Amino acid sequence: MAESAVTLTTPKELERVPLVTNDRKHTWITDKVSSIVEERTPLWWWVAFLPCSLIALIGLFCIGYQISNGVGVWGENKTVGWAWDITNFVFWIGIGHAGTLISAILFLTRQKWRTSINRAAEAMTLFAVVCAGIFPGIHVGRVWMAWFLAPIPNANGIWPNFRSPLLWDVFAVSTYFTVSVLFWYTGLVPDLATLRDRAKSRVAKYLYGIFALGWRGSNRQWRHYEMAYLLLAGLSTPLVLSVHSVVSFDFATSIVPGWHTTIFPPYFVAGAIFGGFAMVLTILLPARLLYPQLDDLVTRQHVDKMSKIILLTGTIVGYAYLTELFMAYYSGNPFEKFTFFSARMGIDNPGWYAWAYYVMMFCNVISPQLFWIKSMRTNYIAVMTVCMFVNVGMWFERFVIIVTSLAQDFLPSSWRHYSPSWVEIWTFVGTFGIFLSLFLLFMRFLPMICMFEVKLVTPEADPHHEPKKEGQH
Amino acid sequence: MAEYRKIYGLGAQFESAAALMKAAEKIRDAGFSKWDVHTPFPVHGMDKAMGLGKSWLSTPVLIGGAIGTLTATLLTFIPSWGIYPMIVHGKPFNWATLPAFFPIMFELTVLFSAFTTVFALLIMNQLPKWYHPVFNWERFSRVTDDGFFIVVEARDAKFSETKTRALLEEVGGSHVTLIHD
Amino acid sequence: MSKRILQHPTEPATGRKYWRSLGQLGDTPEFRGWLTREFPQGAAEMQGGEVSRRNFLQLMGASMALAGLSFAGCRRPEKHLVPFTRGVEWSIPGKPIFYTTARPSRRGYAPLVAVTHDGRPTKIEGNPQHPVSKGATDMHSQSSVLDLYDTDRARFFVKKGEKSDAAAFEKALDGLIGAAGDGAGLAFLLEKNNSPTRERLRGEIAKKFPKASWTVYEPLGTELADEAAAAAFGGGVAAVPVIDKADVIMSLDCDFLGVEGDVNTIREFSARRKVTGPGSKMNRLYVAENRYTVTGGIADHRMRVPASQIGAFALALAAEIATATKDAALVQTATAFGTPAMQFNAEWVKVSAEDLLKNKGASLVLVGARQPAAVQVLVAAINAALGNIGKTIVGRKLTEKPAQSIAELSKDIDDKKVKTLVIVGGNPVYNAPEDLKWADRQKSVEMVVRLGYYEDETAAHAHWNAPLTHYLESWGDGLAADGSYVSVQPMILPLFGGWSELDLLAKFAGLLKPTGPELIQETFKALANPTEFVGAWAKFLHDGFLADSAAKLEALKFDGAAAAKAVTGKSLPALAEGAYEVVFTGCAKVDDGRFTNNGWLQEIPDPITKIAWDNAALISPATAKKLGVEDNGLIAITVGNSTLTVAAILAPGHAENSISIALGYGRTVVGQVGAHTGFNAYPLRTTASPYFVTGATAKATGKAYKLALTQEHWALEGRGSDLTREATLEEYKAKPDFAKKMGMDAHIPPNVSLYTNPPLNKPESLDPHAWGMVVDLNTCIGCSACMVACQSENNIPIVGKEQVAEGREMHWIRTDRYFASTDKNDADPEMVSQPMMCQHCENAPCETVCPVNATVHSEDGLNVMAYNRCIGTRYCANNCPFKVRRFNFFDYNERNVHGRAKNPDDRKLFTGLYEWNLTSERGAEDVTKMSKNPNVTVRMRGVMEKCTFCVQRIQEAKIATKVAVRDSGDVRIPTDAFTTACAQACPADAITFGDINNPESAVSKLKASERGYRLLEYLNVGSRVTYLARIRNPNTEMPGAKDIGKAVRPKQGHKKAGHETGGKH
Amino acid sequence: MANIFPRGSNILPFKIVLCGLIAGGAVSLAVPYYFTPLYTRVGYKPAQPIPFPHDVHVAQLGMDCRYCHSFVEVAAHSNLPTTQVCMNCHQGVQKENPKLAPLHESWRTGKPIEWVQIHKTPDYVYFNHAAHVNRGVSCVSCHGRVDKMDVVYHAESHSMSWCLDCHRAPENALRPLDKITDLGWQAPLAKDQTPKEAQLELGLGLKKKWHINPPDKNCAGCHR
Repeated sequence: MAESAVTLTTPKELERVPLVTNDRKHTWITDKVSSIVEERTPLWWWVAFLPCSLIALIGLFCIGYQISNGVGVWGENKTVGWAWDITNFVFWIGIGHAGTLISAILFLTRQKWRTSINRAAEAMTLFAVVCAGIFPGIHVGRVWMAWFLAPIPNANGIWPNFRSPLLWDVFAVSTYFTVSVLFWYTGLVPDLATLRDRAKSRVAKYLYGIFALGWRGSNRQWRHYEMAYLLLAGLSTPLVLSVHSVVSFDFATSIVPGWHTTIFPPYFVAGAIFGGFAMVLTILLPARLLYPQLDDLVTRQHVDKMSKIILLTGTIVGYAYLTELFMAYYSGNPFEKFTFFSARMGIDNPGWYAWAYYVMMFCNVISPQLFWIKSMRTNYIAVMTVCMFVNVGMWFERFVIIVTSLAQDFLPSSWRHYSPSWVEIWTFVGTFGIFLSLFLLFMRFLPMICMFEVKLVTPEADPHHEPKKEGQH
Repeated sequence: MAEYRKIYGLGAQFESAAALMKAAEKIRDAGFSKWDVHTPFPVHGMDKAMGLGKSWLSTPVLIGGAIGTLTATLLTFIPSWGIYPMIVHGKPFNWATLPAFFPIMFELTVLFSAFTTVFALLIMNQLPKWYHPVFNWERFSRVTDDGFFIVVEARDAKFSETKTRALLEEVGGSHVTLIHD
Repeated sequence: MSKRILQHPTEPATGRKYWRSLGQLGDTPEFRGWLTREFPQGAAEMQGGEVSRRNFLQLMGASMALAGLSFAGCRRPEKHLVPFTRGVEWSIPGKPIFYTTARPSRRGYAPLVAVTHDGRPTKIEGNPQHPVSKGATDMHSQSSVLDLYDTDRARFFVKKGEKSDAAAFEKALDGLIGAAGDGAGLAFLLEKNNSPTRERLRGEIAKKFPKASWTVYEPLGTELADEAAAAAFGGGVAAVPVIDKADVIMSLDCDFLGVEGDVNTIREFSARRKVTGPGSKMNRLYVAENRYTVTGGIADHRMRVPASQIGAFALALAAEIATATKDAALVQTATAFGTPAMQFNAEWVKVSAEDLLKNKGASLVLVGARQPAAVQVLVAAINAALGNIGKTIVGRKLTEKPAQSIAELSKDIDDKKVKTLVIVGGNPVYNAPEDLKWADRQKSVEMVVRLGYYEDETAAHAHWNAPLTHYLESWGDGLAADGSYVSVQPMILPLFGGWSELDLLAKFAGLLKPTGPELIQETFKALANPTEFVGAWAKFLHDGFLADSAAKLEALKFDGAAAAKAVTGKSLPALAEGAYEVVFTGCAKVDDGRFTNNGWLQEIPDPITKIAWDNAALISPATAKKLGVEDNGLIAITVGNSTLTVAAILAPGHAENSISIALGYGRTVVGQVGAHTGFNAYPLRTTASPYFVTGATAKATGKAYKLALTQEHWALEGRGSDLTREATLEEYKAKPDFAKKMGMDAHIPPNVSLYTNPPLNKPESLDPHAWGMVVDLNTCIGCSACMVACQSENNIPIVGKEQVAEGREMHWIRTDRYFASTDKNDADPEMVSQPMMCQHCENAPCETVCPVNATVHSEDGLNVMAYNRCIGTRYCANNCPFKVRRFNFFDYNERNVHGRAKNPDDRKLFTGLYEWNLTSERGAEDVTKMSKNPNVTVRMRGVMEKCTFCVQRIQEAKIATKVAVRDSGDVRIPTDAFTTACAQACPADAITFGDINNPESAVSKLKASERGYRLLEYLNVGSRVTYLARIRNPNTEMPGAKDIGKAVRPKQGHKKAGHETGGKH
Repeated sequence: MANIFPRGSNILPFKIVLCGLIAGGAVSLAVPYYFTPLYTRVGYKPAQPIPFPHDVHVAQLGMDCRYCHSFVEVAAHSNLPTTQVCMNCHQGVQKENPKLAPLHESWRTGKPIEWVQIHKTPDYVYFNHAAHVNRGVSCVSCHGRVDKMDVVYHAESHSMSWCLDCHRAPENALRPLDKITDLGWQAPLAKDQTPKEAQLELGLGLKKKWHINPPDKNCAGCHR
């Protein structure tokens, strides 16, 4: 776990803004966070959940429809073999980066402010990865043969192609999902024990009890627990960077102009953090509005810090966009130049999807610049607006990369427009339904904020009389 | 609770993490070994206060990770180089094809490590253990809220119901209670 | 057994049984009903007098598993193997047998070889021994096998819409014949066909019914050419161009490589485009035409002229030539015309005329059959003045006696002279000139007996419609384009028990209905006069033609006076200001509408417009602007009282104020395939102006129609120097290896690999083969015959118009067609065609991305595709720089595209909802299944597919070699023993396939050509397909000659120079 | 709080893990055994409409495989004999045997005998008999000792990896061409050789001499 708090020895002028405002006590934290789960289901929850689950069902119907009919119900064609499916996949997997990033990287970098948002962000990660996982699953022509992807010894004596970026994807995404679940669940155990101990109904007691695994907060357990958490954070950090790198390999290792770009891994990772944080804020800000009791835990400081990260990563992404253009120009390769300057920017030629490029540019590069202004970073409306732009922009980034590059590649004879079908659109909308439904269920049944970690960053958590201890963790 | 029950140990509650830490040091100094402190969150420095060393969880994780790397190496190389080499994109069958396998080697390393971490954690913490005598103590449910406890087990050689109760009260424990199994 | 060996029994293969379906074991009532239809009593015994040994033939080969799904075995369903009860002569289960035959067409019979598997023809190839075919075929021959298995064929004898049977039909005929007396009131309406047996039967009928009339009607006939030939050269003789003798060819609106040509003309032309080195001589082609045709596309100089200006153009040309040659006959003929307005570049005419004059006796001026006879006479005069008669134009005696025209027949009907009208084939209700009001006239005839392949528009107004047999089901004979006598022999019994044309005519001639080849044998005896009949007849069938039977050349003499007389008083067509001309063209795919129900042809994109499943009004971009219409916009064209609303498409290189519409679409009574395809332009045609009309008006309707294009984008985007390399002959001579250093290849550094690639086969290895292909862009005209050949060979499904519009056509080989121009507003862009198929890259980018190893490389250099391994990620297609991979988005083979919602409006609501979902009927019809090649897997939905270099042929050849060598180690396949379907079909010999490890093979020799280049070399994909750069042979003195080829291969600045407007259809 | 779970629940994790291990182990052993061609195909021995004893015809009467399966050397398919072929002998021999009633019935009516299929390759596999039997692969390699079978059964697994085993090491199967249909034939033993070594030596020699190079990486060898 992080270094001991240093409040005592820190000079007054350097003292940090408290992470939990209003000097809340542990019981207060427990009560407030648990109350979300324990209180009667609020009306707004049903109002939110029912449409979301309905949309999710529509999405599931579309998936079933697509599987039973064939990929042809989408709008893809001989030239544009991937479109919304992989765009959505990369979009969701990108969003799925924020949670683990907050839990792992910010943990390793001792960013204590992460404690109040990491749980929700991790949950969001999982749900986003669930949504992401749907698309590569269903985009294949023969879903029922997808087990060929698994390296199982078989009577055919044939193995998957370990050189294929798509197989790397299978490994990366499934590993990422698995490790994220483990990480998330490990973090949940002490809080589940809290709920277990507070639960009134027998069913809840049993259910929380089962999943709390009999946690009793003993120091002999905490000792290993903290080490495990540290190790998982240490493992997740390269993992989270690798996942989007591997996803970017799908494109970077190909030869399609606009895909074949060496800067993709860092560019994709930055984009993923960017989009992920925007989505975290998109979810957290309304949640905070609905649960005013969380005000002291999720503070303006959090929003401010996350906005700063959005600004940083947005600028990295913008830089990557410019680098791409420069590389295309400097390569002198007419196919590359065409893809970037004509197909994407629409300069001097039919850029079929140039509008998407400019939507992307505005949303991802221009709109976050607002966060240079401090007042904007703490203005929830402004933050929410920018985050919505970023969500849209990041989807378009993937759309631009995938569809624009494919639609107009080497042989002009094969250039082909693409437009989505209703099935594609509703499948994508449906994943939002799945995502939000899962998140609402999570809010309803699991502690949205990691109570034990928040308690840990309160001043009381520090054994005052022990000034400084060796940082063995 | 009418019938006779085996004694598990003595529990005491403390006000704060700081108080607990001090008390723990004393219990440690008193030479107890089968005892534990229970806190709502990890209290830093408690390991030392209890006389415990660094967690050795990282060792199995290292081994697990190494097995992961090895598995991935074999998994990728044996089919692609050994039992079913196929001409794919004009790429070689030999060691030069290694870079293509890095992603899978990396992912499996992480996967195996993570699984080892979690399973080793469960084993080392003896979890899941849904029944535990301390749960018989009503007050103990506050351990997941704001309660700080020390529980000295009866199987400790130095355990004596009266002396230990006195010691716990002496180090600042309140609600000292006999916990039955 | 290698493919070229023609196996044939000494005895003709009649009595072949229809290969029956897997459903046979089910023995359903439907099936039994069908059985009785297929096997009329005693049908199996038709063996020309000899005792048939095949009358017990009941089932197909032993190897085919029949599905009897009883779960007797607990581990798997029990299936049965059903052998013949008695062995079938010549038949080895699973081995194909090759028979020669010939396909009738109005241009003469195409000599063919039919490949039959277990008694069912599956593939058509050209007859390699016949000089007209030399193994090549065209689109229509290739696709004819699908017509055989067309589910919409006329299956029943229909009397006034009621199902009847053959016996009743025969009885009805007997009644008619008995009542016909001397034949007054009996009229025959037939299609053009040069079958000697038909001529013989005509004679017999004329003897029996001297007053019967005989009418031949072809909507796209040659009557104007015949009229001109009669005027210029006297009657009874046809003027035939000898294209390979001409050094300079001028084509005036004559698409002699496309709809007005055949395999023979293409080969004769391309023979003179073969360039083996800088010293090679090439012919030069000038084309003046109103729209881009494949002929215009390959031309060295092309001029856009409205069809109505061709006359004026010919006159201007005649003037130039007359001035130079002082040829009296020409002067006489030319001056018989008035002076028309000339709306074209006179310089162009002048310089090209000089070129023709320089090549007197070795030049050739061709004129389109659509042009007025007077213009054609004038062109004959020009040829005569150029000394071409007897050299590049020869005479051939007409074998058919003249017949009356449909207009004359109409008049007879009006005069109540026709009581019984016998219509054989054709579809006059659909395609007769509008002014004849044929449908009404046909209805007014007392008795109309029709023998038709479909129950079509004409059948709807006939009293009797009897099913006509396919040529693969019937005996016949005919004359090939060179006049040689060819045989037509059946491969299979009539699937639906129809009658052939000869059967019906024999009936009227009072002969017994033939049960075998006896009619043909009689003709054969008369024509060949063999000393020993049995052997000669067997050889005739085996070879497919009678040796040395090509028509003798007739002396051809241009009769100046007669010609002048013929043209005197004839005015040349003129296009009034503000009016439009409408040109009715034959469709490269469905011809005059006879192939409308052929799914392969419908789905093949038009070689020029790349429209599939429709026709459209082709208009120039400038005319479109004037009309205010864009691609897919509907325009209303009015000619006289008829108005046609038709979708427009902007056709680069089209003449202004001219509208071209392909005939053959918009049929109303047609099968599922042809329904809802295109627009019927026949109502705009009249007897007076059957091929083009002037004075039409056109206006945009503001509505739109969805055309399905396989190529959305026609511009080269300045990539010609990378993709479609070319040079002029002079540049080529100056720098023979120009193609090696063009585009990116001019400046990219060599590709260096970090590692050594795994070894592919070396010439000395155990398997010495390495497959490669060469495509000669200099001879490829883009006719797309290869596409149909490939579709037929490789079981490529038809996907239907909606799917093509979605960009999901499945063709493994395609012909890319680009237009390029240096000036973005140029109305005269250049056209390039490029066949594109899997390049079988040695470092194939598609392979590495496949997660399941479904596409990998074989040691002999094939990029192989294992369908059963594919899960359909489509990643390989994305990573293919040539975009040759095709994905089965739906179950195209199992769910019949034709069986979709009948109302097209229903389909628009939700794409696919009605068409492909699981509740829709699954399984192709049995007849459709019969057309499949058993050696190629029929792919299911969700898998990727692509050109395999006809791997089934490669494997068969390898196996055949191994079987032949047995315990010898020489497993090399004999040089060029087989080839791919596309290469085999190509009439221009533009595609060559073979073993590049074998230095003797044709492909190895061509690969060494300095014109060779590979596409996108900079990607280091190492493709196995080499393209030979196109060489243009422009006349340097022609206007604009120095710009030729510039647009296709911009020197610098890849984007700017080759940039064209929009480029999007 | 009181303990809500019984004391015995603590043993549950061990039970679960133990059961999981046992079940997992069982599944991973059962699947390769029961769900692979080695189990699903080998031993398939359906009753045929006529109980044709191969052992009698081949071993006792000395008939060659190719008498009935006459096109095996020229065609991809190895045909079943036509009724006519059977009748060549059975017009006279065993005429009254009731077991042969279906044969005579077939001969009389022309209705073919429906033999039950035993060896079946999937539709996407293009196996060619001629390519094998003409190049030194005996019938026995794939069909087992049919000459000893009273009722024919599936002797080998015919799975893809089984095919590949031989395609990668054809020397284990190659034999002189005149021994192809001699199912009991074994490579002659030199001194101190095991039959396996003798076959290997012979096979390697033939492989080299005949340029035997079966497709082992080339999917298109069997899948077109």
